[in-house]
Amino acid sequence: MSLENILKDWSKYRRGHEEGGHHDYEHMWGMAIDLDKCTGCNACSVACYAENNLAVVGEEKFSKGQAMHWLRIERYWDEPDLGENRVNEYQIHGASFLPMNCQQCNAATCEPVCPVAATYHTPDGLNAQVYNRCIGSRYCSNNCPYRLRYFNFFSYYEDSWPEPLQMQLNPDISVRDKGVMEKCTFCVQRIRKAKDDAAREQRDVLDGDIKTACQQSCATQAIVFGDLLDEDSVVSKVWKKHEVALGKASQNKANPDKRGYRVLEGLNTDPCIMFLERVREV
Amino acid sequence: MSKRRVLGLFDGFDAAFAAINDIKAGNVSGVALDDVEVLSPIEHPDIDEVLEHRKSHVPKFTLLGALFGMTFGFLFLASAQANFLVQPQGGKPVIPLPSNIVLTYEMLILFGVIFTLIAFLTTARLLRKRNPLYSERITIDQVGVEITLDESNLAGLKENFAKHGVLEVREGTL
Amino acid sequence: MQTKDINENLPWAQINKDVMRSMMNPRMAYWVAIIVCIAMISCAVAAEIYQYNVGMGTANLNWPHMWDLYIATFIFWIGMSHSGTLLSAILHIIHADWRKPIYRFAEAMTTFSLMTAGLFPVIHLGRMWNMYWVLPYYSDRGIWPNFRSPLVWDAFAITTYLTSSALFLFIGMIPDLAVCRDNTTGWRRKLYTILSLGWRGDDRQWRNFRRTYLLMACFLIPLAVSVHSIVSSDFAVSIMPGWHVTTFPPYFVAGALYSGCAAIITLFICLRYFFRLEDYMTIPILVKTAKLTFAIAMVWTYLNLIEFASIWYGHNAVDKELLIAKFTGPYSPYFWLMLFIGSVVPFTLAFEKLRTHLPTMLVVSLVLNLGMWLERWMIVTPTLSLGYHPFAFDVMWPSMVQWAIVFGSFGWFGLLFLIFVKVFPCVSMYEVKEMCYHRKRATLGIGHGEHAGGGAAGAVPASKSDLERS
Amino acid sequence: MTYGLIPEKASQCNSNNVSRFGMVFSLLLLFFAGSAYAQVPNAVAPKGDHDGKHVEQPIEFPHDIHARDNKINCMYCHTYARRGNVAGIPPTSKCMGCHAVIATEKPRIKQLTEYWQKGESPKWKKVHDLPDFVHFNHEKHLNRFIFNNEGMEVERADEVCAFCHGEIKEMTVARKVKPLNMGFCRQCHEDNNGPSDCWKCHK
Repeated sequence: MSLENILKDWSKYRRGHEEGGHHDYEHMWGMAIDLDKCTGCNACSVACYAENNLAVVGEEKFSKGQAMHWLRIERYWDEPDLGENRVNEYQIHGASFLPMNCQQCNAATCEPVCPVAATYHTPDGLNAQVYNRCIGSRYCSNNCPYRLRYFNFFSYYEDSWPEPLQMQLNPDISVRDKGVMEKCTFCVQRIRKAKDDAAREQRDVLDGDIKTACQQSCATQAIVFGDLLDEDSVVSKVWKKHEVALGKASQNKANPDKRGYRVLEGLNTDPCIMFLERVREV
Repeated sequence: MSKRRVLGLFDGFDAAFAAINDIKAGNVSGVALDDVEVLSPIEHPDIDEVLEHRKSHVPKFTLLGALFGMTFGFLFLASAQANFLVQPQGGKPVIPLPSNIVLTYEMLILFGVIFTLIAFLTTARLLRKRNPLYSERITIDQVGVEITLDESNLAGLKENFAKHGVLEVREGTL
Repeated sequence: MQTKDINENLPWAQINKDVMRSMMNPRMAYWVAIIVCIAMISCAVAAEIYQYNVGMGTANLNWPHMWDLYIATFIFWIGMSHSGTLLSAILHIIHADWRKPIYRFAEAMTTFSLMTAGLFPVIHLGRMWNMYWVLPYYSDRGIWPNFRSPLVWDAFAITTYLTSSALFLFIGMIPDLAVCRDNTTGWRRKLYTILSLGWRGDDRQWRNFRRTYLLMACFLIPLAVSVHSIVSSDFAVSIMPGWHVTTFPPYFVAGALYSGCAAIITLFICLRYFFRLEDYMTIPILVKTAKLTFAIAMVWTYLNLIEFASIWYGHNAVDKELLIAKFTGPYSPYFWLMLFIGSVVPFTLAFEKLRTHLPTMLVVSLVLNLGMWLERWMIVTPTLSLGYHPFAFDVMWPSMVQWAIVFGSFGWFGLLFLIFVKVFPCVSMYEVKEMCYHRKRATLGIGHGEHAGGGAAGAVPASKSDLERS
Repeated sequence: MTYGLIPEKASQCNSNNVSRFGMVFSLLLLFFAGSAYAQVPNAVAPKGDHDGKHVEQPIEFPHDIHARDNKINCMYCHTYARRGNVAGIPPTSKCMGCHAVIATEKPRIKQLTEYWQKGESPKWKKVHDLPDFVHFNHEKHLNRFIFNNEGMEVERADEVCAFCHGEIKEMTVARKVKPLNMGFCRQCHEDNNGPSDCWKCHK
């Protein structure tokens, strides 16, 4: 049976993602994050904690670097060149913020190194992490150039959700125990629910049906989420407007209106999150 | 006519080889070279010369094992990948050749080694009861010549052994 | 001073006696060593139990330092395992007969350091109770390991290597086990009777034995090279700067041989001293090993230099930054120490005076091993602390839990080795006999100086009857 | 109706036309009723058995009386099954809807009425308990095997339920008789072309 499979589908099994991959994608969930709109308020991060049963590790472990914030707001301080005679007395431009959650790369470097295939690519174009298959070798995290995978270094269940806080846990997503890798899932439980609803009503998933927790809580609506395969979705319009496309590793930087870029594109990981550069006052 | 088995212990290879060369020359009636076995504490490079190139069949098994390991290894990996549908990973094909080559190579060696071991155990006739004609001196420094022959030729053989300075002769039935 | 590798006139019965003596009647020091090893293991076991119950965080791992000493020490032990079998096989194939007195314990070292190394990937797993998921076995869940992952390659490679090197060690030992069988009583006799598989030394057995041994050696050379290349691909296959390095496979193999040779010297000196095997583990053999170590040290130095050079001229900003950080960053003292030990200390091996002085050699070999351990640490950790994404730059130091487990692994290796030397002959008796025999023939001008596997040797009739024995 | 033992077409035949052989055959099949599987069109039943322990419930609910004798559809009480992840336990009010008037004198009903009057619900214990990392969706499975399945009548829902829950209508208190492990699920998914994506069930 297996040999039959191999012979029959050999060419299909030999196709990489450049040639469309092994399966035809039903969806390709993608995001566009407008850094110009981002105020660094961390609401998205908090929403992510609440939605995805993220453990709160406490101050000590956080400062040790053992936190698990699927979506983290990275702060970078601009130090503009003010010319020779002007002293940078205060930071005119302030901080820049970069919300980083799993980039859902199409050629994800984390996937092929997992020894037990606990992480793989779904037909939705998502980079899946199967917690109950994970044995905690942590290779995926080491091989993620964005360092966006987090490991459960301890069992947090009792500390993080003491009675009766466990009632606030989201039943649609597992609570992870120690020794398991985890990461942003693009709120897969919401995607599944939207698809189930659509199936019940016998229609396709419409753009806007799915709102990720971070998107929902973003006060400035900096985050747009949707299906990149759907030409009419908001997210693919933004991608198109800024001339960012999957499989394309560099952008035309000459035009200041085209602000789109993907983080570390040169590594050819082909991420599904596009950022819009901050507009700077000069 | 009953068959007898005789073990002559010699003080070194030269004496033993001389005795065998005598047998080879036909000086001992009723004993052919095929009946001769040499027991020694080390492997002497000339044993094969003296005993006229008896063959070892181990390499054939090794080749077989290596070929089996290679084909089995690749087909095993590829069929597991073709049946396990969580394989789309990192944009790589479902059956990726580079990584399969690595494991196929390991399987080639593993099965080569295992087949070699099995071949060794069978062709060297290990894992059986040792025949009682055995001297512990052989694992120290003496060389034994073991011969299977008809009882009637016993006297001639002993004479030959004595001529080449045999230290001890042990007899046993087959 | 002794100039010959071995005294050719050593009576064969004496060889048996000397080696058997080393196996019998353990002295007080032996039991003390055993207890020390067990104490070291208990440290590791206690640390492991604590880590198992509380979580990997106790090892002071963090984001982004997901791997640390465990993987570094894993590579160290894998590397250590390389010299024994690989050198033994290579030297066997090229008929370098000076390997004969020292290869047995070197191969045992291979097997035991592999058994130690194999523990570390298991220890470092977050959920080690599921470690068997890495193995390809049929289950009704229809899931297989991911054959793309270098960690699965590791599992395959280590299994293959452990099987093959243990078999190589065992097969090479069969004639010696027969010697032990014939010279012991009680439980030892029973054990050796089983293990010697009915060996009686007839020509059929020897013929097939030689072929088997040679074929195994032929398999083991590419296997050993592939195993450490595969271990290096844990890093080289990844995308991270400092890991994604083309020269890693040869670099790892060189490093492996380097640390393995140093370990052979350490064990050589210990065994020679404690078991009074001066007749077998002679100074000329030590000098040969030292020369080999020196040569490999220079290969290692060269590979280091071209790695630095290619990164520097390759001008990849991230790689370059990491290289600079290795030399100047928080881990730089260890990096410099590693370079000093790995490239400067081996020059002691170039001096005849020093390399024949046993205490110096012991210290040097231990220091070299420390250097090689540092090398592995410097491969794993600096990359994790830097990488591509600036936000994730971090410095982290291992906790006592990690140190305890690393420390305990030496006890585990020591215990296995100590048991081995008292249960199995640590010098190959039959091969030392062969060595004496052939060297003597060479001295007397008959046949080959070395074992030639039944070549044209037979053309020369063996005429001197006192050849085999003195 | 002889549940699940006679192939779909035979069960639709006029009973006069059923041959003697057919009767003997179905009797034989009835004899092996324990091991017989439900006949759901366009579906392959999963294989495997499990010997689950008896679970002590606050009230020994007789599934056999309700589902077998009175032929009440499973989904009448487990009403969330068709529109949600979990099948659900009916509220006490649903029980009382009938038992306010039916069989009121029986001891178990009296017990139930007591709960009802106190305004409490019996603390039912979960029998078919999956690990927390498995997210089984009843709705999807019912859609596939009952509602979107040609030739399948809703009255025969119990045959579909029996795939995973066994012959509940032969039991009083439900007992776990199927392994409900991953091999059980996966085999059925493979036979019926269910999704093979891990993230369908594990997330």
